[in-house]
Amino acid sequence: MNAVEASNITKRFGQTVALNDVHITVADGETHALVGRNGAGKSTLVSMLTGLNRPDSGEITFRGEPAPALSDRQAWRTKVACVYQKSTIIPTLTVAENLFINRQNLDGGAVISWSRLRRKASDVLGEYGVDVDPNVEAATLTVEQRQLVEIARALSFGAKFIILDEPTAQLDGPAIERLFERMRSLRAAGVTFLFISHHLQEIFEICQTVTVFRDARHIVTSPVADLSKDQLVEAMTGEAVGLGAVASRPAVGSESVLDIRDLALGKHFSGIDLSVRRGEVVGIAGSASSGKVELGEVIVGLRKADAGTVAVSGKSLKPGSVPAALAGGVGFVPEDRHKEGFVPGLSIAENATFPIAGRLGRFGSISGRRRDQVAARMIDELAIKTSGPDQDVADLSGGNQQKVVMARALSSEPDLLVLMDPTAGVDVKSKENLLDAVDRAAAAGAAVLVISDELDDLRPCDRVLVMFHGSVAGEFPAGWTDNELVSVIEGIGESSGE
Amino acid sequence: MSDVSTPVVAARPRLQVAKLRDLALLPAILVLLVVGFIASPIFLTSGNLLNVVQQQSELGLVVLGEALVLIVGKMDLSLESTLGFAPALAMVLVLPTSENGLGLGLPEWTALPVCLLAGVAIGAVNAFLVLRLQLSGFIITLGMLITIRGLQQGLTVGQSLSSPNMPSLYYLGNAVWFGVHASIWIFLALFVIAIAFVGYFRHGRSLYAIGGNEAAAKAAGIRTTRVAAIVLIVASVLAALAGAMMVGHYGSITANQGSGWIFNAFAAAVLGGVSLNGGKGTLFGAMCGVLMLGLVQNILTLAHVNPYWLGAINGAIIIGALVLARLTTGKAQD
Amino acid sequence: MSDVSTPVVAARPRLQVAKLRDLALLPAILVLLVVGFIASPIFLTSGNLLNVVQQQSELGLVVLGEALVLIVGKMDLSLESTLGFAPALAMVLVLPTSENGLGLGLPEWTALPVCLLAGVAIGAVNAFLVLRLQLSGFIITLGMLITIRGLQQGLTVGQSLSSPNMPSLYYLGNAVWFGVHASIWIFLALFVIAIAFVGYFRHGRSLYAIGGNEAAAKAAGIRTTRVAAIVLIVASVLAALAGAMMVGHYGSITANQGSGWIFNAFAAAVLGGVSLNGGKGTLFGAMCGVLMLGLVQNILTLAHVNPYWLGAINGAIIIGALVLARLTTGKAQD
Amino acid sequence: ACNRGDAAGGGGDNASVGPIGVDFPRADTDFWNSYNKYVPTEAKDLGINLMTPTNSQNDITKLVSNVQALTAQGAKAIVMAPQDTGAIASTITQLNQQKIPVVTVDTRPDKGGAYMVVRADNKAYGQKACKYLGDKLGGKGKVVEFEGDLSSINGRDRSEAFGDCIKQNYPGITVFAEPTNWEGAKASAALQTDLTANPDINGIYMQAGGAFLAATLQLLKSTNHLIPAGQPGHIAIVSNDGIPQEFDAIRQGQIDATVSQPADLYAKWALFYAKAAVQGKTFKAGPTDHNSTILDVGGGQLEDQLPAPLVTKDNVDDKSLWGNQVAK
Ligand SMILES: Nc1ncnc2c1ncn2[C@@H]1O[C@H](COP(=O)(O)OP(=O)(O)OP(=O)(O)O)[C@@H](O)[C@H]1O
Ligand SMILES: Nc1ncnc2c1ncn2[C@@H]1O[C@H](COP(=O)(O)OP(=O)(O)OP(=O)(O)O)[C@@H](O)[C@H]1O
Ligand SMILES: O[C@H]1[C@H](O)[C@H](O)OC[C@H]1O
Ligand SMILES: [Mg+2]
Ligand SMILES: [Mg+2]
Repeated sequence: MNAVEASNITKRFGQTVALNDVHITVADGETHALVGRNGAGKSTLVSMLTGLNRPDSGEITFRGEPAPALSDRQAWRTKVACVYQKSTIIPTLTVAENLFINRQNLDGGAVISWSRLRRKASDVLGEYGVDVDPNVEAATLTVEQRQLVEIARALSFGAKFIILDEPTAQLDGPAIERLFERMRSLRAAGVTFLFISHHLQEIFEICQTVTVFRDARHIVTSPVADLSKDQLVEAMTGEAVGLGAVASRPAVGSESVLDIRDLALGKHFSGIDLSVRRGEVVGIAGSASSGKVELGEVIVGLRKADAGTVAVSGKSLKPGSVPAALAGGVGFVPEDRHKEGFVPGLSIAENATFPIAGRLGRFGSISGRRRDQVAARMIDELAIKTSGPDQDVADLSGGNQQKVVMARALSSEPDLLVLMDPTAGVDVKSKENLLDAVDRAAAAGAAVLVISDELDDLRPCDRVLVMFHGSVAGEFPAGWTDNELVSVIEGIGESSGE
Repeated sequence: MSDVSTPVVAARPRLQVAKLRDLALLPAILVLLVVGFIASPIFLTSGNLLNVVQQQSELGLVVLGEALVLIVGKMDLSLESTLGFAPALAMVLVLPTSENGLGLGLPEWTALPVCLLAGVAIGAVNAFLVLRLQLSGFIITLGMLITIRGLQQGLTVGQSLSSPNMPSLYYLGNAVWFGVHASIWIFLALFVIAIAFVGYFRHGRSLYAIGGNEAAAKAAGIRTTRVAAIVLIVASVLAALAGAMMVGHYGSITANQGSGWIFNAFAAAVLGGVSLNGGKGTLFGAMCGVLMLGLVQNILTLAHVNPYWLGAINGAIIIGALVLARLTTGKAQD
Repeated sequence: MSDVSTPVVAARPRLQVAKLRDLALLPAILVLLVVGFIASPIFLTSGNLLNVVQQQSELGLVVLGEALVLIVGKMDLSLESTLGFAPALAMVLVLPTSENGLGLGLPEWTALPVCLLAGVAIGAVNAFLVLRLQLSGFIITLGMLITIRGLQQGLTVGQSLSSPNMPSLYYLGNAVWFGVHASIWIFLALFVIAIAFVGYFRHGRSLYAIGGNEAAAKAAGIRTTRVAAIVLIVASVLAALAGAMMVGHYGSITANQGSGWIFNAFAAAVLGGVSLNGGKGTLFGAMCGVLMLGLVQNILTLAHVNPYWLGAINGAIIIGALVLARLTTGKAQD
Repeated sequence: ACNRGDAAGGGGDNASVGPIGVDFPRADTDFWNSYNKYVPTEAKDLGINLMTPTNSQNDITKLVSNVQALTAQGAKAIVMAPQDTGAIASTITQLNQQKIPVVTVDTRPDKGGAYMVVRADNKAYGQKACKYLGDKLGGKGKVVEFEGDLSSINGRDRSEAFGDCIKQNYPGITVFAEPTNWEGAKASAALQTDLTANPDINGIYMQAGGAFLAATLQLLKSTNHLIPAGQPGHIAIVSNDGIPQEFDAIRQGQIDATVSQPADLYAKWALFYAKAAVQGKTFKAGPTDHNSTILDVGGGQLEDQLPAPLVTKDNVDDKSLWGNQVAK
């Protein structure tokens, strides 16, 4: 029996063909990976498989039965649970209610018992190791917490078939591990998964079968065991693999660009001192609670430090002011692209050029032609899959939106680049493009701070600092091994290079 | 609203803030009660306070409807016209031509059902235009506001309607139950029912989910269109019921009955913390908003403020109440 | 790379749709022009059409202001009171008590500057309350609407103000430049400037960014609070200027000048595709909205519709135009 | 092309005069509804080619654009009732420049230029109401006054005259002046509050029965204050407008008096003067043949002040009152 079978699915958005006659079959009880480059059509397929969108043509069956009518939402819910790539958390409701949305009357009783709901919510959150208060408004959660709540919700549902669209893109290592443990035990209990991720090692870790889409088409479906990583990448990109050939950068300069003295912010971190020199790429690793993201946000002015100073090229930045930071030569990628990364409704060109809008024409005017030129160059350099610079960012695939945010950070050719989780949701090949762009910026003299727990992001760094509970727990020059870094991130190891 | 019953230990501090937000108007209302008492000793008598509730009861039903519509993330401006049109339609269908009716001779008892059915019909048209055709709710219901008021004007040739012989329609706005006006009971009962519904029932909660994030609500299995349609219809029926209550209360329906009310309805709802962006605010807050507006009017009347400066003082009090609510809850408003 | 970035040629169609959306009202306006011509041969004369533009010029400035405020994601209801208050203040300061003034004897030429400064002041108060104190824009500017209208009523003791000896204030609404009313030139010029500003200038574009996603705009280095404050002030000044134009156009200021206008201002802006949620719509659309409302009135007048059914027909036309716009662009509205 | 105003058939003259344009100020009080109904009938009687009337719904800007459209379509004269009397000045000036005479009804523009104003003395309304109530109450008591819209000259005239008169002649009477914007619901709420605070209120002056009567009676009924005239506890009520419903209320002893503001004569004489203006006739100040006087109210502005009699139980059945002529 197949948990789901979709055949001859085609879907267009205006001129864009998102899915071109694709098929996928997920057998009962397996964990099936779906991979492909950004914009390949994975999320579009997910929206068809969960009844949010109707395919232009094609057929979907669950365990041999035709899919329910689109309007019958309740029926769809009995077939499949899903963690969507785009958040489906309702910000104005509490975490507890979000967990049990549309089933608040837990056992079908008429009246909702809020005390019971809260207790069950605590249980569920505890079970998945999610450390959030079930009574807070979901709007106050961090991206990672939001993601964990979504995962806990989908898994707690009791569904026999669960789709996870990039659940791990915003999670730190231990959280990913917990998710996988959970998935394994559910699979043992007979649950089927469709799993989407750009972290290919995860595919090999928990999936049995993999399907590859490329350019809206189905390329291959195969047991995971029969494919090497290189073969997988080749199927995704259509090119022979030459991964890992990192271009070498000129030597790090001597003048320091970023100088941080004794920086502190509430319970997040304190006593941080850090200097980054011209051409230097410094990684900052750490778990979700390490304070690394908050540190980045203080540097770029999204938050105001309680104490300490941040100076760029010798000039102190006005605390808590993004305009001051940008004027001081900072460019950055914020952690949450939906919140701070882009303005939906505006074009790629416009979103990518906000920081340099003043340079695109005379007397504060903007030359559309020059803006489109700049944007077209970025689209090319970062391999953004789009119909052109005029496309609304809201219509891009998740990974391509992330690239637009990266383009915005690079646009001003900043002296200091601060990148928070810059490759979240970006496919393997595009990740290379992004990291190449970082290299080029560094080579051109920028100082770069990469804040991430993605080992691939950290590998090209000249050195990596590891934060643990608000202070620097270790520093590693290039050439570290995954294990030593991870153990310090998780607070169980000693730093090697201090 | 999710924090209404038993407290959970860990939740203490946040729980308080959430509750505070719902109660944001209470300090302002308290201040008003004190000011009112200073302005006139009559103010705090139960007779006067019941007057205030009675005077606000019709607006209250419109606010209840509008608050539900806002929570589900939509808008309905046409409620203010429904208020006049629904009872006027019922009356012209029943009344003889000598009393400005159409002389169709419908039996008298049909008046109230016809009035409420008119509400259903208008709500359904709104739902069709806004949800099916996906037209902008603001402008389409503004168009409906103008159209429906125009229909009333055309049907009644601009006349106001009144008749001593329509007990069914005059009853609700006039009757006294257990020593208190029926309209007060109706107002309180409907609010209590609605508060319970959106607080303790899955379908009621779905209003918040839809208003908070419609795509997510849909993904969670909620029939968003159907729920929104029902809410739009219920709101129209509430407005029609309020119109019926007005007939008995004021003795007639004028061609411009309800004109300008939608402003007050929005004001009361938003004052009470309901957000124009959907998904936020409580019906209890909206009820406080209605009562507050009524208290302000009542105090201004009792204080015999110079009529030329009345408007300025009225406005200043509203702004003051908002600032007070902001200071006492410490929360930004939207 | 060949597989990722599809050639730019493919962008054409999307561009078209975006443009179509801005032009959504044009088919409706075209239909109106035809209907108008059938209704009366006078309709398509340049004299009549210029009348329509002149009649809409003051509302047009208010719509321009409100559209800017909506695009930046805020709301300002008080514009309709500013329209009357600002010129009234200027007049009472200048006029002698015999002409209902305060008799302070300010020189006549100060009238227009005082009027515009009153606009600046009101905008600044709004900005303080909405942006600094973070009070709900809808309800706080509704409070301001009531307060400012009340101030005018109090200052003028309900009288309307007019004076033959105030050329500076009467000039704009009265003058004719190159054979066409000055108010028409002003209306067109301000719209052209504003369209260019929000379309082709960095600071103008930032309005869309702030309205679309304020946090992202902030992260992109836009001083969101400052920009929003300036927009609120500019909108108030535009309303004050519109008020000054009304003085010359209608010969006086009445105590309820502008009453109900804010509804029409929202209607015109939203009709033209501006979203109440911010970040969306064009000023060209808003301008089409103003003109459309004027054309509808003009045609209804010329067609000698039965005055009792006028409202219903008016409303039906608005709804029809929306449906037409929806059908021709195929885009959902909000 | 095909929709000019109807040619009025019948009438005295064979050659009808016109076309004449009429703008209704509003259609939301029963007083104005009556006026609006009289206009076409009177026009027919006068042999006037009447264009389809427009309605400016209390909005001066609508009035101005209506007038522009009427003249664009060839109106030879305009009859209007600007509820807002300051704002209309420049429109009248413009019309005069185009040699289109204007007759205003009910209100007088703040500045001159109208060919004729057809109106009644609104100050006298207030005074009549004051005298009647003052005498009825023996100069003692508490009176609630429903004020009209303060931005309307009629509302202000009635308020001022009533207030001044009470102050001068009946110092023993306290007046609670309640702003209502001509809205019945506002009047009802204010009265309810006042009655609660002052159960000894013994008089009411409502400035427009067309707007306030139904709501007031309903409130008095539900609070057991509707006691027929002559019985102890009766609240003396003087109204204004003279609509049929007020007459019924007088007959039933629910209210005591009203000022009959002649809706029929407003329509008749306004059209009469409009016709005369088109025919090039001129008028001078002085008494008329229809029991009124034309006054020069300043700057050569002529105003025909029609009689507006006080109606009480004694003359409520007078057939000549317009309120007794309409089928209500
Ligand atoms: N609503 C929409 N309107 C227009 N185009 C869309 C829309 N949704 C998706 N697309 C387009 O469809 C294509 C497939 O998008 P999809 O989101 O399915 O990609 P994906 O494989 O999930 O990518 P990622 O790995 O970045 O999440 C993209 O080119 C995208 O731009
Ligand atoms: N206020 C006035 N001042 C001076 N002359 C007046 C006045 N009112 C009417 N007249 C004149 O008196 C004459 C009679 O007017 P009236 O309206 O009574 O005529 P009518 O013949 O009854 O009207 P119709 O022809 O419509 O039946 C008219 O010639 C008119 O010019
Ligand atoms: O001007 C007033 C008119 O005279 C009548 O009393 O109705 C209310 C107002 O329109
Ligand atoms: Mg995706
Ligand atoms: Mg991460």
